[in-house]
Order: sequence, then structure tokens, then C-alpha cells
Amino acid sequence: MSERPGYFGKIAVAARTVAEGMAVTLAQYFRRPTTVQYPDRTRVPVVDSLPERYRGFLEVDMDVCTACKACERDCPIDVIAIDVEKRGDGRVMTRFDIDMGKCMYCGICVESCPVPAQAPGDAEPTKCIRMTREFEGATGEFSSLTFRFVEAGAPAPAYKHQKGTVPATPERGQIARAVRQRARAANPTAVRWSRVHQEGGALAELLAHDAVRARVAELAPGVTTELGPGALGAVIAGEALAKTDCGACGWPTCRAYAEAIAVGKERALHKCGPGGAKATRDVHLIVELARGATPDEAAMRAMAATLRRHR
Amino acid sequence: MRWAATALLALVGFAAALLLAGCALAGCALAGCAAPELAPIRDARPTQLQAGERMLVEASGPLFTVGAETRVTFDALGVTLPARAIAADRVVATAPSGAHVMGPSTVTVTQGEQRWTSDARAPFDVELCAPSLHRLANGWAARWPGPAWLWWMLALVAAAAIVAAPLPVVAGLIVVWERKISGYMGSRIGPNRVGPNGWLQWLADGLKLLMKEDIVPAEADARLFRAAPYLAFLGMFLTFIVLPFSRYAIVADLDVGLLFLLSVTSLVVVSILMGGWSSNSKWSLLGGMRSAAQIVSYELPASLALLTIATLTGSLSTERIVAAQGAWPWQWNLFRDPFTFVAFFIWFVSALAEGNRTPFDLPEAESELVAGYNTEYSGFRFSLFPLVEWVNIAVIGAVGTLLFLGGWRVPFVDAATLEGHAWLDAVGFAVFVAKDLAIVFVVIWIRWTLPRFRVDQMMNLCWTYFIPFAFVCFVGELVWVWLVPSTAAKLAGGAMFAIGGVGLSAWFVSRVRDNARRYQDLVLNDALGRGNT
Amino acid sequence: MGELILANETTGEEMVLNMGPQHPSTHGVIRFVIKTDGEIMREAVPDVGYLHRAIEHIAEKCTYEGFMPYTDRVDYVCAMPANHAWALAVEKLAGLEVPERAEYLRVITDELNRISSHCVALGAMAMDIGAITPFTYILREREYVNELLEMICGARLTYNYHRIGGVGWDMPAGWRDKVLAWCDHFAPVMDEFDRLITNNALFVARLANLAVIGAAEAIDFGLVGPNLRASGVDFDVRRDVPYSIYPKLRFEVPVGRGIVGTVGDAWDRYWVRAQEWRQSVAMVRQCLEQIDATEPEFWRAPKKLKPVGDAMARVEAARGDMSCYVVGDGGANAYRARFRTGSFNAMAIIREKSRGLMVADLVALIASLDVVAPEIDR
Amino acid sequence: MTAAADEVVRVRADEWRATAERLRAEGFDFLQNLTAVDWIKDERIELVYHLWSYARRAGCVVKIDVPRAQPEAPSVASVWRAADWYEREQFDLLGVVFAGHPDLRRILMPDDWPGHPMRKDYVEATSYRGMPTTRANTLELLPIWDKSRGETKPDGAK
Repeated sequence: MSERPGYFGKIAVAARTVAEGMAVTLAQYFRRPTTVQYPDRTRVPVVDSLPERYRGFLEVDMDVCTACKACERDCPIDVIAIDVEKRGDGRVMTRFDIDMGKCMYCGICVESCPVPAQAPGDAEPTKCIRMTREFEGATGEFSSLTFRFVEAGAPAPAYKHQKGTVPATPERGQIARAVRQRARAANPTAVRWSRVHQEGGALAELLAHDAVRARVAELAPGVTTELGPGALGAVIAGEALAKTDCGACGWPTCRAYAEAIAVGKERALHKCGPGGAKATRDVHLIVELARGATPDEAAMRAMAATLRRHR
Repeated sequence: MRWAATALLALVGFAAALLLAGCALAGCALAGCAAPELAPIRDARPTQLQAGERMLVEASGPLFTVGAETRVTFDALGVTLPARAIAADRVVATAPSGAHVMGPSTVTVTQGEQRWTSDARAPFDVELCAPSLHRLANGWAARWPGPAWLWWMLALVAAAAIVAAPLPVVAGLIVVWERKISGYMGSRIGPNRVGPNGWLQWLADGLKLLMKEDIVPAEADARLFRAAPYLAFLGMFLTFIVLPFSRYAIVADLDVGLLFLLSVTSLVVVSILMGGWSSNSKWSLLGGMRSAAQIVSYELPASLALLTIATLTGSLSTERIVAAQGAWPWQWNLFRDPFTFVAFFIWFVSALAEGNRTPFDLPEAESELVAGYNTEYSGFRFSLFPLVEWVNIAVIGAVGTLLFLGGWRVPFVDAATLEGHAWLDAVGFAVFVAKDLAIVFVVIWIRWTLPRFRVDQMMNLCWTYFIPFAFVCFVGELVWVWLVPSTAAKLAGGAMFAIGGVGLSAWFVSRVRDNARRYQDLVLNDALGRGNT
Repeated sequence: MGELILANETTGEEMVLNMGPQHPSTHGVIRFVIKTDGEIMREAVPDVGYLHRAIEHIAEKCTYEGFMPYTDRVDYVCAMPANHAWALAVEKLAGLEVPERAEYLRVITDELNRISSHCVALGAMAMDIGAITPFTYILREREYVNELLEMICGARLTYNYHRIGGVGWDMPAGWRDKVLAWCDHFAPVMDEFDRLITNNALFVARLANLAVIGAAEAIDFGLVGPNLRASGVDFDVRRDVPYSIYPKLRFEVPVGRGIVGTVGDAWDRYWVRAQEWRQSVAMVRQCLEQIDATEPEFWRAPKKLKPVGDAMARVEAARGDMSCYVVGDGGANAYRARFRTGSFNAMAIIREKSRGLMVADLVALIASLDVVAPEIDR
Repeated sequence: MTAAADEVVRVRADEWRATAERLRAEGFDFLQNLTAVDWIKDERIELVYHLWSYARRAGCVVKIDVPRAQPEAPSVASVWRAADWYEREQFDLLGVVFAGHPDLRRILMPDDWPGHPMRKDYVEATSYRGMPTTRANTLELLPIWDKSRGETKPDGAK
């Protein structure tokens, strides 16, 4: 093709190359397509088809974990949080959380873990903390991607590792699946969500009319229209907010948030994270009562606002 | 499950509507058939007569004796014209002097002492459409009260309904077929979840678009914006009037069929420009401008190629073009002579350009203009544009079949046997649809193989390559029809079929087999199973 | 960019088009302010920085080993050479020795990743010109490469496979035969791709003589890799500034010859990549034959890394000379790290080259330069 | 393993333009890299230019020290076109002003971004134009939620 085709040459070249291209696509038309119909029409579940070194969710076998915090130290983005306490003679882990939502699945923690382990069905030995082939972790709330390997009430004792021995561990993936299930069930928003939909859930119970009426009766005497902003702020902070000064609402302390509401600087009354639905409802009740609304009116408005915010 | 329920409901509703329309029409048709016998004088044209002009009067049967002295009188105007019976059922009257205007009056022909008059309530100032529809309307007009034109209108609307009803379904099926072909050509599967093996995907898409919100941009030119899609749909729907799907399945056999076809498709240009301009977005404007330039400039080679066929057949009527071709491939216009062979490719590529199909899909080029003129459309209004585009592919297939591939002609069946056995018409229809779908497959196949032209290359291709070749074909055809005797023409047809048809396709099949042989399939991880497991 | 648009206030015929940052063919989050007169562009001013994650700033916060996963994110389409660059720079800074088997594994994974990166480049270029099917073919082939790399290091895109002083894992059992089987499978696919799109008349018409970049101009603007070689400059870091075990491999460096247009046009940039992945397949085969002769050690992990001084390491990535300049002040973290990438300079030349082109050509130009947003903004 | 260590040339800021043109004439036609290193302890910013000559297949490193308080260096965009964007990037990230640069604007950060991010003493603002640039770290929030949910334990586990 070195010499440039003339007027008719161009037509011949165009015809031939177009025909060549169409021959290729027609040949492809009769070949087997390469699409794998994940997730429902695969011969085996996808997790089993992945290679052994696949870097999916992390899992920690708490029986062989020596609480040496090597993984927490070496993780480039600090997604591992371990709390160790002294209990009697040994050391005990009360908390071992890994934020899988923030983790970048690089595997550096596995390399820095000193404790080797041999899982059944694996060709190569792995470590106490290791990556599994689990990867399906879609959830509605970011915080439910934090895997908590230590149960709330059952701290795990630190394991004493003898040099040179390779302790056995369960098959890779079991612990990860269990922990993921627990994470989905126990995270704050999942609780809120399931509550709203379960009969007699906390939110539903909070918004049940009589509970609201009882709460209004408690608050009403303390809240009158003559209350100054300072006093009103004190009532809000005292009665409604979670008093944890956690800063989730964007204000340094609960008292500051309450003052801002009372003065009118802060419009949003639902920002108390720890307090959740209960705080939102109570703040609305106090503000409505302070504005001189009748108990019933205040109750209705508070319920409406809470439902809207915490649906 | 909720979603599947709504889809099922819609499907049942649609089927019921179709069934209802069918029964209603069948009822009318039955009622219509028992019409009284026709008036002796069936038709008299033209209706406005100037001095010296001649008028043709047709009878519904062989009534006149040729050569006898005949006179034609307009009863309402009281005017009598000398006439001559040129055939048993035809009389030609000439207007001697002064302008005679014929209003809605009856016509009587007198020969010797015999007199025949036309039926007052059947105005025949226009040749409406297919004879069957014509008779149907007459029947209604005869049996029920009300002005005749009302029943004509009803008959037309009924015909339009019959033609329009399947359009969305046809477009939908072609869309699904395209997505499946593009899938297999791209080593994918294509839709296979909605309905049997994915063939109800079009219904799901249609429903989805119906349910989607229909947004009109704030500063858009609202009236133009809303009107654009319907104009495009109208333009595309009108082309179905002249398409002869089979011997009887043609809405109206216009004498100017091809001309009508070309002029109607330009409505689509207007609608695309309206859509592009009124969306008030620079990208849409660019898309609209490109498509206007493209369709207008490719109108020229397309019409010249059609003219080549018209000169070969000697008539613009689609019916006669199909009738002029034989059923066997070497009798098709495509292989009739070298000029029509080249004209086919010119017409085909120009039709691709007019349908905004790759390699000419510049107006809605995904990588440059995002979606060109229909970027701002959404919901039902958006669904009309793709519907028009995919119906256009079917129309390209249909026009290609009727002009070049011998339309509904079935081998071993000529016009006479067709009169006798009406069911053969269905075979003709099937043959027509098969050839149509073959061309549609090629159109889709091209889209998933070739890249896109740049605007100036597209224009350059049209004006420096296509138009000169189209003129050469047109003039060549004139000379061919004039000089080449019919026997030599048949021989040329056979030769063309041998070289062009068999030779080219044999080479192409060898290239495809070569590609298939070289590719070695590889499977690294077959645990999951590929393709349609 | 605000005042830039005001400066381009339209007077009469011209209009300002805003292409990006979310646009199907800008290959990532990049934005162009285009001053056009109808289809012809006066100028296309690039506006970058939408994908700036301050990777160089993070390097100062992480330890040398901890920063390795971030180098994957410098160019996520071709992450292995970025790993390689960081490993080489720190080894040069700290004066570490790397076992030969590790160098072979590094080159094998580099070349495999270069092929999958060129798959994306060539496929996306064909799709930007309008042909959609080649893109699906090439992604099918890239899927095989991803599976191979997934077997050896566990990830498909952000590998984090190289380590300072070696590589993370040795080859799993049976991997060598699978790669050889893939090489046999891939050879006819490359020819098929040429028949489908490379020599296609429309494709050639769209790319021949488009945005011709001369050799001097390419050097002056700092173009590297395939973009530079397409302009006729015969320079490849793997051969001319040899590192790792490239001296042991025999491979040619394809240089633009202007087969369909002039030297340095968009088609040449495409053609150079279409030849380069053939060389890469040949190199993978040679490495797999030579690797058996090396002893099984694949990683000599350094104890405490607290180097002092500065070092520059140059690696030939898919988009050219990706070099990493690292400065150590004796601390566990790098004092300063600087990644020089090919796309950064390629983007700089677009403003110069876009004058007088049509809007469709700008899309073809961006695709031919194979510009990727993460590399520009880092 | 790599080529012999390239010879390092230390140049004073004001004579850099002349040296650049001389180096260019000698054959260093490729400005490979420009890095600005912020030595905060001895109050200087070090500009490191890596040059490369395709003809001689050799490299050269030029280092220039500019005062940290008011970093000012002559622009070489006129000598190598690649310098145009390099200098804009170093201006954007470390605030080094290049005199004579055709269009010295920020290239990566938004135009009105406060401060120069790669400086050692840079403190990142928590929000930009009202948009928060930091996200609550779930690992820190979880203990708080545990405490506050103390009394409404999930699934009744007290």
C-alpha cells in the first residue's frame, strides 16, 4: 500500500477493506460468546471459580491472633483498629475492626503478619489475617462494611505462637461470610431500617401516639413561651440530645448545638447522630412547645419531622 | 415480580386491542362485500376539462360496441360531448370548444338507443387506493346513510390503522434483532432475559420509556420541541402507503410511487432539524446541522439510482416495477445489467446515509455529540426517534427488495395462477419479508463493523464519488434500454448474476471461513461456563 | 477556568463548547473548552485536575513499602510499570540488590500489562472513531490478561505485585503453560484486529495526516513512548536506558514510517502500538523460556529502610517514559516523590495541535495520544 | 543497573536562563522532569531539572536553590515547551513563581484554592466553598455508636 491509490484505486481499497472487516465480524457471529451470566446462570458460584490468590475480603482467625498489631501498624491507610486490654495474667482483645469499605485490598497486612496458618484446601500456606475469595459486599450503609471480628460481649484472648509451628485454621471464607452477615445485621442504620419495618420497632414505638403524648407531658411543664434562648438551649441539651459531645452534628458540643437551635442559627434539628430518631423527635417537641403550639399540634409536627428524617 | 406483572398486562392489552381492531374491520369488510352490483359506468377521469382535452370514461363491464356512434352527456350540466368507444369498456370523449368544468354530476353514455348512467353517490373524482378498498368504501357508501366522502375517509383511516398498528412492533422486533446480532458479533449474547430468549425486550423498553418523565428543557423552543418527533413518525409512516408487500397487500398503487417515496422521507430531515435546533443545546444543534447536510446531499444519488430503475421499467409505480421483474435471481433488476448493479450499491449506501446509520451516524455520534439531536429528549417523546430510525431500516429493506430483488415474485408462479389461488399471495408476502430481512441484516451488520465518517469526508464522498457514478448509471441505463435488444439483455442478466452474484459471494464465504479457521478459542477458567449456558 | 471563558466571549460566529469533564470520549475526567466556528475548532483548551488525588503528597505520609499500592493508582490502566518505577527508584536510593528471578517476573508482568493497556488504547481509539465491535473483541482479550495477572497476584487492575527488593509472589503452579497458551491464542487475534480495523479504509481516512507531530516538536513538548516513536524518534527506555533484565531480551522498537499518511500522524501512533504489543508477546515468551535457569529466590526484603539522598528511575510504561524521582532524608517515609508520566505532556500538546481541526478530529487526537486522566493529575 | 549517575550541575537562579540555552545548544533537547523539593529545615526550595539528550544518549541533572520565603526562578518555557506545564504544576503545588512564564496559573488545584499543598507546612482546610473535604472515619464513630446504643442492643442482646 506504499503508493497512494488514485480515484479508482481508493474505491477498490475501500471495497476490499470493508469486505475484509465484514468477513471478520461474520466469522465472530458464529463463535461462542464469552459472556458469563453472573450472578444467576453460572455453573458454579463465582466465589469458587476465583484463583486461590484472589484478594477479596479480609478475615482474621481470632484463635491464632497474637494481638501484636503488626497489621494495624503496616496498613498504609489505617483501616484496622485493635484494642488490647490486660485481663489477669494474659492480654485480651476487646475490639478488632477492619473497615472493608476504606480498605484498598493491597495485602500488605497479610505480609506483615508474623503468624503462619494452613487452611484446608489451599495449596499455599497463608497467615492469621488473610484475604478470602469473598467479594460480594454491596450494602445500603457505608458503616456496615466495617467487619468486627470480636463479638461485643466476648473479648478474644491473645494466642501464644510457638516459633516454627503452623496452626490449622478453618477454610478461608467461612469467618468472612459470618462476620459480613453480622456486620450487616448490627450496623446502626440497618438497625434503624429494620426497626422501622419490624412490628413494634424502636422507631415505630417512638412514634406511637401514646408514647409521644407521654413524652409531651414530661416536657410540657419545663417548656414555656417565656423561656429565653439560654434556658431553652439548656432544656434541649438536657432533655433531648445524646450528651456525647461527639461532634457528629458539626457543633463542638451538645450544648453548643442546643444553643444554636434555641437562637435559631441552626435550622436542621435532626443532626444528632448518636441520639438518632429519639433526639430528633424530642428536639422538635421542645421547639414546637416553646413556640406556643398545643401539645397535640407539637406531637403531630414532631412525628412528621422524625418520620421524614429517619424513614 | 411486580414488574413482570405490568409487562404481562400490557402485552395482553395490546393483543386485545389488535384483536378488537381486526374483528371490527373483518365485520365491516363482510358487511361491505355484500354490496349491490356496481353501476354500469364506473369511472370518468379527468374531472376538470379544458378545451380540446379528452376524458376517459370506464364502464364496469364490456358494454359498448367499438366503432358505434356514441355521445357522453353530463346530466347536471346538460352538456353533451361527441365520443368514441375505443374498447368494450372504455369511451373517450373530447371537449370541442370552451372550458367545460365537471362538477359532482352523473355521466351517461348513449350508443344508438342504449343508455348507461353512473351511480350518483359514488364520486369518482379521485383514484383512491387499492381496488379492494375502493369497492369496500363504495359498498359502505351504498348501504348506509351519510355523504360518500365520510365513508371514504373511514376506509382510509381503517387502512392507515392496519398499516400503523404493527409499526412499533416491527421497529421493536428489529431493535431486539439488532441487539442480538450486535451481541453475537461482539462475542456477547444480547438480550435474553425478557420474554422467550429476549424477544420481548422491545415491550419492556417501550413500557420503560412510557413511564419515564418527559422533560422539555427550560429555554427550549417548546412547540417545535414537542412537534419534532411526530413529524418524523408521520414522514416514516407515509412511506408504507406505496410499499407492495404482496400482489394485493398494497395500500395505494400510486402512479408516482417512487417520487412519493423520496419526497416523504425528507420530512424526517425537517423533524431532525427541528429537534436539534429547539433543544437549545449546542451539541444538539451540531447534530441537527450535520444530519440536514447529510440527508439532503444523499437525496441526490439515491433518487438518481431510483431513476435508473424507473427508466428500466418505464414507470414510477412500485406495482409495475415489481411486475417487470422475474422471480429467479437472474431476472431481478439487480443483475439485469451492470448499471443497475452499480445503482444498487449507490442506492444502498445513500439509503444508509438517509437513515443516519453507520458509517453515516454523524448526527447522533456517541463519541462526539453524546447523542446528537436527541440528547435532550426523554420519555415517550424520545422513543419516537429510535422507532423512526428502526422502521427506516425496514423501509430501506422493503424499497431495496421491491426495486432490485424482485419484490414478492415467487418462482413458478405468474400473474395468472396468482389470480386463481389467493393463498399464493401469502407466499409472495413471505418472500418479500425474507428478502427485506436479508437487507436489514446487512444494514445491522455494517453498523457493527465500520467506523464513522467525518462530516467533510461524508460530503466529499457524496459529491465526488456517488453523484458522478449515479449520473453514469442513469445515462448508461438510458443507452442500455435503447440499444440492447431483449435477448442480449437476458444474456447480460445471466452473466451479471454469474460474475456479480455467485463470484463475489463465493470469494466472501472463503474469507469468512479463513477467519473462522485461524481463530483458536482459549479457555482459562471455564468453571463459570460461557455464553448461553 | 472562569475568566478563561469570559476571555473567549463569543463575538458573532464563534461559539464556546464545553466538552467534559463528563464526556464519553475524554478518557477520564478531563474537560476541554472548545472555541468552534460550526465544526472547525479555533482552539481546544484542556482543563485538568479533576482527578488530582495528591499521590505525591501521600508518598510523604506513607512508608516506602506502604506507598506501593498507591503507585497502582498513578495509571490504573497500566499499573505494573508504575510499581516497577517505584521499586527501582527506592532500590537505587537504598542501593539494594534484586534477585534475577524477581526481575524476570517483573518484566513478564510489565509486558502483559502493557499488552492489556494497549488493548484499551487501541479499542478505545476504534470506538471513538465509531467502530464499536473492535472494542468488545479487545476487551475479551484483555479479560484473559486480567485473569492471568489475577492468578499470579490476586488483583485484576491495582496489582501491588512488585515489592522493594523483589516481587510479592512467585509464579503459581501451571501459570507458565497458561501464559504460553494465551500467547499462541493472541497471535491470530492481533492479525484479525488488523484486518478488522487497522487497514480499514474509513479508519485510515479518519486518521491519516491528522495532527501530524514532527520529531523536533515531539521532543520539545516532551512526548514519550509510542507518541514519540510515531514521530520518528527511535528511542525506547527499555533498550536505550536499560534496566532490569531487558538487555537479555531481543526485541525491535517499532518507529513511525508514515505508511498511510505522513510520519507522526494519528494513524502512525495507532500503528506503533499495534506493532509494540507483538514485541511484548515475543518478550513474554523469551522470559518464560529463560526464567527456569534462575534460582527460586524471588524477594530479598530489606530490613529497615531509612535511605538518604535522591534517585531517579526511568521505566518504559505503556504511555512512555514513566520515571520516579525520590528524595530520602533518612526517615521511614520518602521526603519527596515525583512521578513524571507520559500523558501529562501529551495533554499539553493538544492545545497546540487542536487549532483548525474539527470536533470529531479532537476526539480522534485524544484517542491517538492515549491520554488517561489519572496519569495527568496523579 | 542503570546508566552511570548523571553529572549534577548546581546553578544560581539568576544565571539559569543562560545555562539552559547553553545546555540546549549542547544537545540536551529533552526536559525530562522538573521537581521542586521543599527543604523546610534550611529554608530553601530546591528545583531539580532532569535533562536528556537523545543524540548523545546521556542525561544531566541541574539543581537550583531558591529561598523558601519568596521562591522565584526564571522560566525556561521559551527554551523547552515541556517546561510550560511543568512549571505551572510546581507553581500550583509549591508556590514557586517562574518569571517570564507565558501563562502561570494553577493547573491541578482549583483556581482559588488556599495555599500550596506540597509544602511541608501546609495544613489542609476541612472544607472548600462549604463542601466538606473530610469524611467521618467509621472506625472512630463506631465506639461512640456502641456507647450510645448501649441500652437498645441489637436483637435484644443486653
